[in-house]
Formats: sequence, C-alpha cells, structure tokens
Amino acid sequence: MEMIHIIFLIFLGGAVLTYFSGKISKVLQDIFFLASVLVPAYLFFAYVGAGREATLSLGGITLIWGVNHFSWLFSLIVLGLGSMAAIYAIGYMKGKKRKGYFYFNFILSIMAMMGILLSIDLISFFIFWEIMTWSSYLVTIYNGHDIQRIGIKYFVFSAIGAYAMLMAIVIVHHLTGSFLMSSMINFYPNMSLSMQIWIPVMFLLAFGVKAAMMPLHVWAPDAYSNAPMAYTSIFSGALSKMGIYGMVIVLVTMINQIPQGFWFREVIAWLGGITAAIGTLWAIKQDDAKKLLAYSSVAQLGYIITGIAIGTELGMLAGLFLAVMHALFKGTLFMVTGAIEKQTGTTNFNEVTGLIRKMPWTFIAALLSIIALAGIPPLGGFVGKWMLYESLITSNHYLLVIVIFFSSTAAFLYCYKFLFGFFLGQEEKEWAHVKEAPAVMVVPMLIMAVMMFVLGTFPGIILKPINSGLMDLGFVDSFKHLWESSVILNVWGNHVVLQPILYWIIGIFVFFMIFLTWKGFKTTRYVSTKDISSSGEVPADDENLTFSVGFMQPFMRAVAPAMRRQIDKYYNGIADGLESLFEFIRRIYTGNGQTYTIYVIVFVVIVLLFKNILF
Amino acid sequence: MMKELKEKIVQRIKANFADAAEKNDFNYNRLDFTVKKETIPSILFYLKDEMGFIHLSDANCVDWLEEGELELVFIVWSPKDKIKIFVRTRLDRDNPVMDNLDMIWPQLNTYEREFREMFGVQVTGLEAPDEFILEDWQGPPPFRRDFDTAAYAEKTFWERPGREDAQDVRETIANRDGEEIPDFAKKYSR
Amino acid sequence: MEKVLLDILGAIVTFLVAFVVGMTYGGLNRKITARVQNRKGPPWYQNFIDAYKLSSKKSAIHHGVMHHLGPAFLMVTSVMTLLIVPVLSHNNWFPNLNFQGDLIFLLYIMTFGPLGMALGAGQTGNPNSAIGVTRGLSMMVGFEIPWVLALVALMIQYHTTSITGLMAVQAHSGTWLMFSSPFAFIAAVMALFGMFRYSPFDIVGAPTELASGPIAETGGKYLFVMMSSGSVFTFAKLTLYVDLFLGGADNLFILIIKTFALYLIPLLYSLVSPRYRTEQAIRWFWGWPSFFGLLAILQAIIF
Amino acid sequence: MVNDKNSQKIVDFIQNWARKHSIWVLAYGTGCGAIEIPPTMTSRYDAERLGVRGAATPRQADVLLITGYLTVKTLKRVIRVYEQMQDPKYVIGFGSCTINGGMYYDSYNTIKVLDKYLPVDVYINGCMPRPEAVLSGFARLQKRIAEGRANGAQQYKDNLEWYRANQKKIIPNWIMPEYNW
Repeated sequence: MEMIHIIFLIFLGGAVLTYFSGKISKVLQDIFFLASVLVPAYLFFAYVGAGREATLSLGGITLIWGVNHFSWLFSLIVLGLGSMAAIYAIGYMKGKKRKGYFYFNFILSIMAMMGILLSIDLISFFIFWEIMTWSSYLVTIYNGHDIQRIGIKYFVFSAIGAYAMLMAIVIVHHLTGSFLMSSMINFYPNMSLSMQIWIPVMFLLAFGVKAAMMPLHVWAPDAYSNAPMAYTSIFSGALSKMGIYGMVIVLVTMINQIPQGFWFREVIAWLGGITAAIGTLWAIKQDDAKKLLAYSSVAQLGYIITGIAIGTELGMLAGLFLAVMHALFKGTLFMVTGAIEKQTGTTNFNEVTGLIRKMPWTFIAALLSIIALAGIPPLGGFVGKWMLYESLITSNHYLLVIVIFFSSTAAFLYCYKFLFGFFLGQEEKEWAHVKEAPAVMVVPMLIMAVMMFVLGTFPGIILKPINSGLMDLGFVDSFKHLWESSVILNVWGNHVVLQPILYWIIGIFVFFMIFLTWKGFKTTRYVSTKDISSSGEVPADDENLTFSVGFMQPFMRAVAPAMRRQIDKYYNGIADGLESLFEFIRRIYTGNGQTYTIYVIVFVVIVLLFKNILF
Repeated sequence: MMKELKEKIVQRIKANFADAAEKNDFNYNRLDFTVKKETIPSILFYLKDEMGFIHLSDANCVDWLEEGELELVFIVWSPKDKIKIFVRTRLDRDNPVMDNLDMIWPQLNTYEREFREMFGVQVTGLEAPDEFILEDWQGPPPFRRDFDTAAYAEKTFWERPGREDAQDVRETIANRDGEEIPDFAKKYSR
Repeated sequence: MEKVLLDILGAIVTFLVAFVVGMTYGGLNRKITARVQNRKGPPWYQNFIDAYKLSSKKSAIHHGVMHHLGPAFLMVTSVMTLLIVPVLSHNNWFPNLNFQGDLIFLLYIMTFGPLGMALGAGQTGNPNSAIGVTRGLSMMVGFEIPWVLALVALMIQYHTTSITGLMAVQAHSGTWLMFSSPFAFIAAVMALFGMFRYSPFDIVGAPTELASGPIAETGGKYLFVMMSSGSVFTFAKLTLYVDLFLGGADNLFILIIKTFALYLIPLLYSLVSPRYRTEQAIRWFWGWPSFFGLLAILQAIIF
Repeated sequence: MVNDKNSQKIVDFIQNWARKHSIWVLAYGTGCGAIEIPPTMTSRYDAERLGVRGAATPRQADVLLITGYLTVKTLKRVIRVYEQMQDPKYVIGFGSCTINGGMYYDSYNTIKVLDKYLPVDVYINGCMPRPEAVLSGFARLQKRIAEGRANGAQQYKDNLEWYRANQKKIIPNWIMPEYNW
C-alpha cells in the first residue's frame, strides 16, 4: 500500500462519506468535506516526493502512477488552490441546497486532477480525464438552469476533445504496443510524418478544449459563470491548467524532437496570442462579473499557452509562472465574486455599487489580485509578464509581442471595470445593509492575496520548483546561480534584484501617504458619496448617480469592427448544418413500411436496369 | 381665395359645434372661436384630426380679473391652409378646473403645468411632477393679476435700504448740459 | 547603509530638480499658449504660485481611503519613473535604479499610477470622474500601441532592453537613435501626444463637459500632490525620450534644452488642434503612429 | 517657533501673496452676466495674466463668481456650491442684481440682497459690468486678500445660524446636508 494509494482512497471514500453524511448532520458533512480535501493534501506534501511510484492492476492492465518534479508543481496548484477553495466553499455553500452533490463532485474533481498529474500510463490518464470532465460537467449544471445551452455546449466540446484523445491513445498503442507515456514519447521520432502531425493534433484538441484555446473556447464563459463560484475558482484556476499540463508534455517532450515542430509551436503560440486579445476584448464588454472573469480567464490562459508554445527556457518559465499566478489571482477573484454574490444576491455591475466600505477585506483581496492580474510591478503578475516579453523578444516573435501587449494593456479596462463596478462608485441605499462576508470566505482570499505579494517579491520561491520541473522535461539547468529568492533572470543582462525596487515603491508610497494624512490631518474630513459637486444639486437618497451602464462605450466603439464576428456563430452554423443533414437522413428513414417497400422496389428496378453496367 | 377658405372653415366648425361663438373680422389668416369649457377637447381633436390643424403654436392663460374669469387660449396652425385659429374658453376664476389635454399634443403637458403653477388652474388627470419652475413656492399663484409682486417681494426678500444721501441727480445733469426734462418724465422723479 | 542614505539624498535632489523643471515647463506652456492666442499670459512662475496656494488650502475633503490615497499612487509612478530613467549620463548626484530590462518595467510602472488614481476617482462617486477615467484608460490602450511598437523596434535593433544600454549604443556609434531609427522616433513622439493629454487628446478631463473629469472631487492638498506628480512625470517622460532618442545629456543645461525642444512638439501641436472624441483618438493612434511603428520594426528586422 | 507671532505673520504674508496671485474662479453663470466672463478671460482682457483662471468644480475653486440675479431655485444651488468649496474661499457678487435686485427689484422669485445669504467679499456694480469693471473687482479682491481682510468664509462660519435662518426663510423645504466646520 503506497501513500499514493492511500491518498486516492481517502479522496474516494471521503467523497462518498461526505455525500451520505449530509443526511445525518450538515456540520458533519462540512467536516468530512474539509478532511477529504485537506488530509490528502497534507499527506501528499508531507510524504510523497518526486520519484515515488505506485501501481494498480486492473483486469490485466497495470496502471502506473508516479510523481516527478513537473507534476509536483501542478499538484501544488491543484492541492493548494483546492484546499483554499474547499475552506471557502464551506462558507459559500452554507444554506444552499444539494450540498452533498456539490461536495461530492468537488472532491472527485480534485481527485481526478491529481490522477491526471500522477498518471504515467495513458489509460489512467484518460480515465481520470473523463472523471474530471464528468464531475465538472455535473457542477456546471448545479444551478439547474440553461442546461441545454451551457451544459451541452461544455459537454460536446469536452467529448470531442476526449474522443480525439482516445483515438490518439489507441493509435499509439497500435504503433508501440504499450500504454506508457514514456514509450509514446520515445517512439515519436520514428513515426511517419502524418502520424507525427496527427497524434499531437488530436492530443492538443483535448488539451485545447480544457485550456480554452482560441477556436475551442466558446464553452468556457458560460460554464465558468454558471458553476457555483467556489467551484469556478478551481475550475478556472486549476482545472484549466490540466490542459496546460498536457500541452507542455505534447509540445515540449514530443514535438520538440522533430524539426517540423517549430511550425507547430508557432501556430499554437499565435493561437494563444489571439486567444488573449479576443478574450480581453470580450471581457471588457461584459456586464456580469462572472462572465467578465470567465473571458478574462480565457485571455490569461492565452498568455500561458503563448509562453509554453514558444518553448524556450524563459518562455516555459514565464508560462508556468503565469500559470501559478493565474491560479492564485483568478481563484481569488472568483472567490470575491462569490462573496459578493452571497452577500448581495447579484453579480451584475449595473446593480451592485459602492461596497468598499462595507466589505473592506474583500476589497483588499480583490485589489491585490487585480494588480497581479494587470501585471503591475509590486505583485507577482509582473514577473510573469516581464519574462514573457523577454522570451518573446529574444525568440523573434515581434508581432506577437504587440498582440500580447495590446491585450495586457486593454486588460486594465476590465480590471478597472471589475473594481469600480463592485466596490467604488455611489454608495446606494439599496446596499446599505450589506455586511462583510464571513471569515471562512475572507481568510482564504486574503491568504492567497498575501501569496501573490510574496511571489512578487520573492519569485524564486516558485521559480525553483518550476526549474526542477523543467529539468525533468529535459531542459538544462542553466540558472543555478540565479536562485536567490529575490533575483529573477534576464536574457540580455545579468539579473534583476527585485527587493530594492519594491522597497523603493513602498517607501515612496508610504512617504506620500504620510504626507497626505499628516498634513492638516484635522482639517481633512470624510464626506459621503452623496456630497459630490454635481452642479450644486443635492442628490436625494434614492437617486442613483452611479455610472455603470455602457461603461467602456468609447473603447468598444473604437474596436467595434473587430467584435462583429463571433466564433459562436460559426459553431451554431455548423450545428444547424448538421441538424438539417440529420433531418434529411431522418426523412429517408421514415419508419413507414410502405416507404421502405418503395425504396426496395426502386433499388431492384435500378439494379435490373443497370445490371449490364454494374455486373 | 383666403376669404373663401376661411368662410369654408367657419361654416364647417359652425355646423359641428353649435356653441362656437365666432369673431371673424380679421383681414389676415386668422380665425377666432370662443367655446364652452366642455367643448374644448372635442373641438381641438376635430381641428387636429379632421381639418389639418396639426400644429399647436401656443397655449395661454389670461386673467380677466374684472370679469372674474380665466381665459384659456389655444392657438393651432394648419401648415396646409396657412391659417391659424384661436380657440378660447373661459373658466371660473374662483374654481378653475380643466381636463388634461396632453393626449392631443404631448407638449400641452408643459403648458398645463404652467397653468397649474402660475395661474392655479386645476388640471384633472395631469400626470406631472408637482413643481414646475418655482421651487418651494408658498404664496398664491404669481401670474394672477391680484397678486402684488412688489408687496410679496418686500415681504419675502431682504431689501437694501437706499443711501441716505441718494438724490435725484437728473436735474443737475440736465441743467449742466442745458437740457430740459420733459413733463411726462417728471413724475418718475423721487 | 551609507549608500542607501546617499541614494535617498540623491533621490530627493532628483525629485526637486524634476519638480522645478516640470513646474516651469507647465508655466511656460501657459505662457506660450497665451502668446499664441495674442494674450500676455501669466508669468512663467505662475504654476509655483498655484501649487503653493493649493498646498496652503486650509481644508480638504475625501470620499474614502482610496480617494485619500489616489494621489500617493500617482506620485509613486512619477517618482519611480524618474528614478529609473537616468537623468544625466555621467553623474553621481542623480542616482538611478535602472537595471537590465527596465524598459518593460517602465511600461508597467507607468500604468500603476493612473490605475491607482482611477480607483481614487472611482470612489468619489461622481459620475463625471468615472466617465473621465474610462476615457483615459481607453486612450491609454490607444497610445500604448505605437509606443510599444517603437520600444520593441529599439529592443530588437540594439539587442538590449535597458535604457542605459540604448544610451551606450548612442554614445558608442555617435549618432542619436532619432536618426538611426527615425520611424521609431516618429511613432514614439506621436505616442507622446497621448501621454501628455494635451489637445486634441484632452477629452479625459474636459473642464466644461466633465467638470475636469477624474479630478472633479479633488482639491487642496490632494490637487497639489497631483499637480507636482504631473510636473515630475512630465520631466521624467521627456528625460526618457531624450535618453532613448536624443543621446542623453551630459549636464543639466543640455538636458533642459533637449527636453524643452521635445516638449514643444506636443505643445505646439496642441495649440492648433481641436478635440478628438475618445474613439477617434484611439483610431488615430492605431492609424499612422502604429504604421510608423510597424515600419520601425521592419527596419529593425531588416537592418 | 511655529506659534511665534512674527513668524506666523511672515507665513501669512507669503500665503496671502500666493492666494492673491492665484485665483481660481468658479463662474456660476445664472444670469445674463455670464456673457461677460468669456471676454474677460480671453485675448482682449486676458484675466489670466493676473493669475485668474477658471476652475471646473467647487472643490478646486477659490472664488465663487455669482453673475447676475439669483432666483430662489438657483440660490439653493449656489449655497450648496459655496459650502462645497475649500477654505479659504471668497465670493464676488457681480452686477446690480446681487446688490439690490437691480431690474428685478420687485420680482416675486429673485433675491435682492446677496450678502444676507452668503458672505460677499467684493461687489461689482453695473448692469452689466464691463470686463474692465470685472478686472477691477478682481484687483479689489486681490487687495483685500493681501491685506488679510477677505475673511468672508470666517464670517460665514461664525454667523452660520444667522445665515441659515435667512436662507431657510425663503427656502422652507430645506434638505441640504449640514455644513459641519
């Protein structure tokens, strides 16, 4: 009995126990739920290190699970974010219906993700992939509305991806006679060129769906926004990273072995860039926080895809660092949205305003994660963006830099929209009753916000595991002298020490903060948001002066030509076409005996008429 | 030409509205009818829908203090015939009540608010905010002729006392320049 | 420890120089505008008087913590930009924190302040402020494109991402980058129009339309900090351009001549321009300036 | 040292000098007088050479310039704007209407004496005052500021109850926030 077995057993048993214990006591259910996420996480980090392996024989097939440094890095994302989201979920799900259903799928998702990361053979990889898809699908339709539109869309895309992957696995088995990933990778250069192209394409189809890559992203906004927010934070933060994990394996370990791989990676990198730009533009347009964050996730995953598709060491570092950061800040932002939804009952920017004085801690968490998302220096997001630009420029992707930079600048617009929509603006009477979210929800957010700050100052903490993960993938460990925890690397120069810069920023900020606060402290007074200079008018209490409808109108007008085409419409076109095809086929098979008789007669007549030609 | 047209219009209106008192001695494109209060909606509707007087030029209220009545005047204009018609009606000054007419011309809503605020006409069925131009008004309707604005202003607002050495300097100026002050101007001197 | 103290002392000196020069440029701006409009205009030191008057206002109001701290955020940006940009080529008095890759760092730290100030403006609850902020941020997306194109072209052409590196290139070759990468210079200068927010790109704080936009609720000492921050930032931006394109400067006198010559370009352009609407401004930036930026990249790749 | 009377005098002198030469005007263009402001500000008379400059909002302004008659309705807004301005602040009454009602002396809805409702530092006579008169008014204000006599705001603070009583007399439906310093 290996520790890995125990972990999976705890996950499975915990899921079942959690589900049924809800019948006895709600508190017991919460405890079981927390235990079945936190205990395996503790066991994993305490007792399972890189190099551990475990096997399981099932009907003649041996499933092999093991940990290397690379999958350990992603386990960090899954279990770290998973634990935080689990604690948060206790508060979020309080008083909601069907808790058992939600908890069950939550635990299963985390187990499935861990399974994917630990799988060494393709069979268990596929099985866990399917479990992940199923459990996330079930959570997506938790709310029970729009199942047709949202659930089916997610499921169809996932199914197409999964069956493409299954096909690839079968072909690989046919070619190599083994289900092991390593044998697939080793055999890859010996395949014929068409197989060399098709197998990665089929794998990438599956991974691209999960990572919401450009033409395959249409399910993401709906699914992300429809799932409960406690789940969406791992859905967007961790589950989408499984796609990234797979992509790294395919792009780096397989495609790198052949010379044609360059073009392959180029295409993926551009797809990532376009994903980032399009996702950003659509995010700006959204009026609902969930939708906005969902599109923003699509855009952020675009950066990550670009980073890993470039495939240089720095690009990989940037992509993986951004992946960790994205898990942190997007997880936090979805939690913030969930907290606001819990306290006010809506997530529409046009309705909620002015929560900053009512929910200060939530605001701090949101502010820090927005700063990290926008890539503004003191926080961790900047480090990732910075390495991404460096890698793009040094690998001669000049136009891609512009695309990425455009989307990263335009991201300020939706960042501001998020903060303004919820927290700033007029403090309306309607929301005067709102209180800060319970501590169970606030503490995980704040912990993650602090993590973002720490990673911005000491990026080495996370760059070190990334580096050892990359070494597992066959990269050279060339940065050994740079792993002082505050120094990051630069290609053309030597290195950058981040701490002094941070001290300067904080120092200047504190100086002027003191200057503003101290000077004339007594004569500075607070006035309410109703006391504004609106041409001498005194706004009444119920008079709504908040500006939130059509928030980014001028920008949207400027980019209107780019927004006219929606990929969704093309898919709908394909779906309509297929539907009419099926309709036509259905007309042939009418189910009426006479029609079939006529078909038979016509067939016989044709055969008789043309028998000389045919036979 | 114009005369015939006017004649025709007068005939038509007389045929339809028996109580319409006509005053038709203008030698330009103007007609004048005085009707009872109850007839106002129907005659305005008739003018607008049947006779092409689709434009409301003005609506006004006149205070006939001596006769104890308020007069409402609606001026409508036909772009086709190039003729304007004054439709008048009289309301009791002590209890002026009229019906809401803004379904005929939406802009009448504004005029009716003015009637209500400035003349104290009660418009039944008018949907509009209470205050129109005057905020926090507490006195009587200010456009009625028995409202003494000077007295009201003196009572309500501070007045700056004139300087004690304020004198009528017009005579001095006139003498200096060798002019004479005409008689009619003399009564304005202090 | 002594080094840190010296650095702080030097930073204060740099700040003071930037403050004085920036304020003077602001005053000269008003003077030149007045002369062009056939007026006498205020004296050149008018901005100092205004700043002192604002700082000596006896009362101030704020609408909450973010509004209170908004000017501080803005100041961080200005001072950080100033400290990262090398003021003079060879001088110990003006310390700089610059490091390899600081151009990208600059691009991001320059957006830190506007975002912080936007948060402050948002908390006031004044609709005009929020409208102004959305316009400002949208326009920022507009002018960052040619600006980044120009910078990327420089980075490609000279294989460095640091300002000192580019200055060394100019010192080594003897030609200013303005002449060796003319298209990058043109694109960057056109982006400068947007950075200064002078007319025709001044819709952000249109006084009569938006009641001065983001700063509508700001007065007294807050406005003073914002005004000084703006002056410092003006100086920092101009110095950055001089370092990048005009070969830097060896002493303050040359620096002032060069920066002022550069400053005249957006200033004089603004005097003869009406006002663009936001989307027109964005499209303007994505038109010719971006075209020149692309030309610059082409030039960098080919040569 | 700071509390020392002489040094305070010097500080006051410098501050008054700065305030004198930097006058940001919020022109409350209620009446017909607003039309005299553009020529005052633009090329012909160029008030900017005296440091006079337009401000967009009351938070930034030093001087509230009330151009012409004030109805009860606009007086309410003017009071609001005045109370939103930051100390030190001044009021200029512009035109006869603000002094004694001018041609609206018997109007039922315009106030006649502005200084009963707001502390006026300088009046500019005329109907309308020409830009020269406006400039002379600004010069007068500058002189008063330099001498430290332009203390209308202090007067308003000290006699707030009296002003409030006057204001409430003609604005019975008082919904404004309290002026709390």
